Amino acid sequence: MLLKVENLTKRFGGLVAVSDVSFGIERGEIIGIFGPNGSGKTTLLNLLAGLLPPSTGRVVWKGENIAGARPNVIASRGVIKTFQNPQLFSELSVFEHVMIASFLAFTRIKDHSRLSSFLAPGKGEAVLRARAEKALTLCRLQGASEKSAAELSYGEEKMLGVAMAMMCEPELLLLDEPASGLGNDEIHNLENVLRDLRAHGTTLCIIDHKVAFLAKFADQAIALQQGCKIAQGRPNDVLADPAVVKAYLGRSHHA
Amino acid sequence: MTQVVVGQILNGIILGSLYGIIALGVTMTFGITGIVNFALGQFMMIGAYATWYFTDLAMFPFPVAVALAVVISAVAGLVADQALFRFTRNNLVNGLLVSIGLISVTESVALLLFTTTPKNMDTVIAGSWTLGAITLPRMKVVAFLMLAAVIGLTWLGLSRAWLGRATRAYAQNPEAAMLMGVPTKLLQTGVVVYSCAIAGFGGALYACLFSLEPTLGGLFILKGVESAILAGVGNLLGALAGGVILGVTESVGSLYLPSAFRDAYGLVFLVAILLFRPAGLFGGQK
Amino acid sequence: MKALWFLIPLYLLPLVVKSDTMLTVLIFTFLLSILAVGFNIVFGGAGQLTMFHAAAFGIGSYATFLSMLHFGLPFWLGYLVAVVVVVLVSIVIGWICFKFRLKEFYFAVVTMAFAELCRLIALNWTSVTNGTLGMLVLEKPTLWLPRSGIVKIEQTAAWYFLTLVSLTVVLAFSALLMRSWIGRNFSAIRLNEDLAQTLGIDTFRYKLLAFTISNVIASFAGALYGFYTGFIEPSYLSVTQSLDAIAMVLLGGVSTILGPVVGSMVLTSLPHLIELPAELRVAVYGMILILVILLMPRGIVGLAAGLLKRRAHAS
Amino acid sequence: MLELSAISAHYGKNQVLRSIDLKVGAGEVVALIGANAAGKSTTMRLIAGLKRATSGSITLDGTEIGGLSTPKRVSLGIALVPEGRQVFAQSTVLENLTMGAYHRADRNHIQPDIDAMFAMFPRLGERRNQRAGSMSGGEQQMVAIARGLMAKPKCLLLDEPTLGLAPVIVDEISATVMKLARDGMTILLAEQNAAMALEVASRAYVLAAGAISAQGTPEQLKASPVVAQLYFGAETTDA
Amino acid sequence: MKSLFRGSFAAALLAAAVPGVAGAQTATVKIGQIEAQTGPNAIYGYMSSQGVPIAVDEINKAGGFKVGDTTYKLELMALDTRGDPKEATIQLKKLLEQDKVKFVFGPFLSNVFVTVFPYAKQFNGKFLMMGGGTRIHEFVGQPGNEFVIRTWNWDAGPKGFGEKMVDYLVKTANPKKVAMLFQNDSGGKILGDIYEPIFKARGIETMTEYFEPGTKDFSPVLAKIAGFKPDYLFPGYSDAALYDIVRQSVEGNYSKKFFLVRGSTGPGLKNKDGLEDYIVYVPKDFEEAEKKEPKVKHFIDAYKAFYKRDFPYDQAPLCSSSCYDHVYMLVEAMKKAGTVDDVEKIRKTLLSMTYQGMWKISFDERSEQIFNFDIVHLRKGGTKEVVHVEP
Repeated sequence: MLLKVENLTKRFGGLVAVSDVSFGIERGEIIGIFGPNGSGKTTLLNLLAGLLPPSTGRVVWKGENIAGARPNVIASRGVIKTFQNPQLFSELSVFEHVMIASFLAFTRIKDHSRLSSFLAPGKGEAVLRARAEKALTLCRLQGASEKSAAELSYGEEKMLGVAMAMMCEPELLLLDEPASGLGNDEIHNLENVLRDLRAHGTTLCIIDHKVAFLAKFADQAIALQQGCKIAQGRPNDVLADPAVVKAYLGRSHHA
Repeated sequence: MTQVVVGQILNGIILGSLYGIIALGVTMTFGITGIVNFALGQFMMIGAYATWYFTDLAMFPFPVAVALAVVISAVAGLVADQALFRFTRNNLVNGLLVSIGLISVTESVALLLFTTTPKNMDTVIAGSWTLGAITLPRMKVVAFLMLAAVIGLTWLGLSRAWLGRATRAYAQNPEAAMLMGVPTKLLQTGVVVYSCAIAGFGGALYACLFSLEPTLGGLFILKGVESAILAGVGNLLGALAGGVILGVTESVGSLYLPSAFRDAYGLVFLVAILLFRPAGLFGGQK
Repeated sequence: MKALWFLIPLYLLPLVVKSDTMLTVLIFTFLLSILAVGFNIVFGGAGQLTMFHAAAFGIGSYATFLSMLHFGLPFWLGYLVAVVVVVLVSIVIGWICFKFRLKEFYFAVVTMAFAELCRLIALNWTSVTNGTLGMLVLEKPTLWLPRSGIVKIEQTAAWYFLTLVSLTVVLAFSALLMRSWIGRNFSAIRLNEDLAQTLGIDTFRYKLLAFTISNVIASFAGALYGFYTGFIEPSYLSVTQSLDAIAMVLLGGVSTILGPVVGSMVLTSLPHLIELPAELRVAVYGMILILVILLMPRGIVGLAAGLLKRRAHAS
Repeated sequence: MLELSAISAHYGKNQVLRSIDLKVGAGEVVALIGANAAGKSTTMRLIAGLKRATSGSITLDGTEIGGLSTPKRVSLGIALVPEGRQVFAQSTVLENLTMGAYHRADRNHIQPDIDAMFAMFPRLGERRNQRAGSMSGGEQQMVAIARGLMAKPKCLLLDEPTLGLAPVIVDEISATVMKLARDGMTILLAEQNAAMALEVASRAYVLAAGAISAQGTPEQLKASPVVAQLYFGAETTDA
Repeated sequence: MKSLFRGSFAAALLAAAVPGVAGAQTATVKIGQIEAQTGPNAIYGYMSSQGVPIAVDEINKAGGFKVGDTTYKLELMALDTRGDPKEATIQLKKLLEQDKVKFVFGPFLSNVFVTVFPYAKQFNGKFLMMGGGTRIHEFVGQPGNEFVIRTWNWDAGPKGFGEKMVDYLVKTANPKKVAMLFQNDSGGKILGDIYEPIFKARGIETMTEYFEPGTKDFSPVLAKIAGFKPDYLFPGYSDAALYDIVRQSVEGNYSKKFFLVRGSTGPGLKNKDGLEDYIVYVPKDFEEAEKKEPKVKHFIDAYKAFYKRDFPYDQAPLCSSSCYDHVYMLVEAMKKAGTVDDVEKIRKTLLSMTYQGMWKISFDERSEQIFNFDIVHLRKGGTKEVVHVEP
């Protein structure tokens, strides 16, 4: 088991945003977490990424509890999170944005001292640039590489967020609503990108409220409601779960 | 010695109310427009010079002069808001730099009009009250009462009256306030103008207490910002309390320690408060 | 690095301009540019609005001179002592500010408070700093040059080249830094601290680094400034000095390599090129500031870069 | 009463609404259903004046209001209960309600109206002096609705009133909406929760990717595959 | 706008590049002035820069002055340092190198003087600097520093006005304890260093406190001083602070007897009903002198006409008036020396002569000015007694 979440709970004052959630992720798997807005999805992801400390519970990454560790520590172990609404610099190009995310890749370049890269970028820089190109290609952004971030469509902006995360060579990529606000073409594109990522060997954990989108390629789905896990299993099974139907369509569907 | 200390505590409270009136303007402007109006001290300067001009040169009765001074500062505030601050809403750094530009311009105008020679207004209320070894100049006490009244009335107004409700609502949730029909642009302008007007009022009372120089605003804005932060930005009565705490710290501090370090006492206190209560002394938890 | 070509005409200028006054104006422009470059690294780079750089500037000049005075060190070794002092001070203050997660306005105010405390210490620790009377600096920096051996920097021309070379070095350093992994980490922090953390960046450490580097550069400007003017006084550490540098950076273009230099040119050199009565000069300074902030939100260099890009796109 | 014709809107370069036509007649409850980011909130914000349309017109009782500021529209009778409730968290329930009547000139009638609200939402009456921010989500939603009603609107806009609420509370909210409808209030309701929306509405529009993909009575829509597709189906087309 | 910044920088550059053009004008003597006309420390500098243009204007309107066969007019270049040593350095360079000015008035600020000193020293013998700054005292009269003379008489020493003032105080009031309260800047520190020994030598106990520049509320430090129970309070030194100190001291019942060596009668007159004793050094009691001395009356009229505003009697008009005198004094020295460009000769003439303008001005062996002054002694209710002192 790559990641194991055990009885994770997060309280904000009196509000329980995530309540006693447990699940596991296997290497190479795509896991989809869905639920209506306000069901605690984003909080859960932030707990995994270390942006919030959990109130109780454990997050076990490769056998080691990382709950409460600082986000950069968690990131350096290989768990990277994207943001729902990427903030970008209008004055920097797409390529430069990806290079901003190159730190972890940089630290992993062996036989290359940090000081020498400071004075003469040379080899290490070339490795990073190649990697950035690869991340952009993976995210279907190779053509926009020299564009300024201000010229991107919303879908491209979100893909750039994914490219920046991919630059960190994650073992587990946490995607926060990658499909929200995208048009149909963009969603198609995203689906293809996600398939590529899986082929690339990255384990994915995606949160979304669009069940259909997740159902297409997730190996495992988890439904959240009011911070609680209400169903888990194969996507189609979860979708048929009466509790899920109720959470989504109200009291009853086709009633 | 106790009486000396008590005397200085009282003096600090009085002085602190002057810091407080600027702090009130700083707090309100920051809450509603997202800028720190560093030029508020200049409006205090405008109010002070206007009061001096109307009483000593134009020979108007003092209350008329104060009213005119407040009007002039308010009008100046309106001009500054429409010409400058309107464009820097919610941009801290640009607001800061535009204020600095405005400081240079107003200081320059004051120099042209009044020169660097200090002005000293004719005494409005002479004499002192004595209580044992404690002597308090009457004008200082009156100034304190008036400033505290303005701050108190502002607080009351903001918690009770119609406009105040809008201000409070806006500070909590700008968009929801707009949905209630609060004319937000007007409100932002109104707050900038009001803060300039009360700074002008502070200036009018300042003119009754101290001598005037074109650079007087610079000192008070720093103290005002310190007081506002000390109390917790957004807290109106806290602005007065913050000013008073700063005033007392300085007054009592320079009694026991070298008075040349006077400004440091408040600063050390401020840093300590910010580190241990980042929301300020009276700020809620955020 | 391309930005450095901009400096070449300045190296040739003394061939044409013999005016000592003009060169002096430029020496001050260069010195204040260095200070602004330092500020640009922490603000334009890592997005932290510090108000401490003037204090670092002052500490740089005091510490360099005092270590020369008391330990008999030459200028450059004396400056090394100053670097140690500034690094220690920066780490302590930065540690406090960043540990307590002070941001934006609060960070600005607390660093300003620390800067004021430093100024008050310089002002009142009379036995060491000579307090308000300031310190006369009659020593000059020396340099070893090929052929000429050890040279004392005394004449205007010598100072011109020393300060210009210093500015070039600092600019080159800042350009290298900004495109290195450190600069990229700074950018990530400026973009979004949470994002930076999830990209594996220890934001606390890199903010501290940005703050320290910026202060060390500011102290370099201060050391040179003190020795050029020959007089060090507590007003070096004043808030006004900090604000001036901030104005330069925003005027020239924040987060650009050349912005601080252009801003310093406008605010330091320009007033000497325009004929104005005393009272109006202050007003004009204010007007320039207001107009640039309102009309060119990305500063002069930012605007120029934008125009160039647009033209390139159009063609 | 309220009519949107050929409304388009952009965020930056992204078009979020594509020529929307929408009508709400007096006394009608109209639902606008669609998935997240389909453009529901944008439509609501456009009507309230929080966002400007790129093209098209919005009329209220025949007068064009597309160019007016939000406060102006509020005084003309449009009240939006925004997504995420947006109550004044530091203020009490009572203050929130009073704030709702901010634009009203008839100050004497405010107190009776507040009493009426407390009669309608007894739970709010019990907690009139509690800070709104300290209440549960459902209670906050009620505060927001009551606050919107305090404006005495001609047309009440409800943006996702059931968002993130427990099913029991959702029932309560829909009961409230139905009661308002019975009392003759004109309501435009934007909802993700299609079942709830279709239960209370007399007419509904389905919004997908910024365009109206279907419209009709609840019965018609329940039968149509479009709604089910929205959440479960494969494609969201512009059909 | 009387402060003229003639010839833009660009024009000066051109002039420097094309030799001969700059030196082409005849029959003009350039005088420069570097003072803080604006900024927080501008009080003295501002007033100085007011006095000089009046004299220059008068001399030029009268057709200039004659040395030998040539008639010269004056050209004034008054630059505003804002109290910033950096600006002052640039401006002095501009004056000396580009405009080839040989006579510079100013500065009044010590930090400015100290900064420009090493540079100015390079021009020793080539120009004359006439400044009032306190710290000029440390440098004046030393070999190599002949370029500078100090336009203010020194406090200490047998001819120093400080000694004379304290003698007057001892004679009239015989105090046992004097408290000094000075601004925490170089001027204030130097005052403390000068006066402590002067009082000590007369058996008077002293206490010295400093306040931050810009202080407005003095009551804490006054309360602290009151604990020392001084007979007299000796506050310094600019009017901005004096008005506040005197008023707050009287109102707060801390000390009602004042002794001042810098400042004006203004603060005393303003509080005349509350104070008991107010002894102040003023260069001249203008209200009285206007009636008796035609030169003073002429100056006051000229001031009003030139600036179209009232003459500030109750302020410290010293700088404007003395700088007015200095222009005439310099012209007289040029006439006597028979040259306008032999700086050394003019300097020697200046130091050896006694100029009789509004003041009787001479110089001591250290090139420091000695002039007559008045002691104004105010008592409760505003009765005024003026003692003329001639060192």
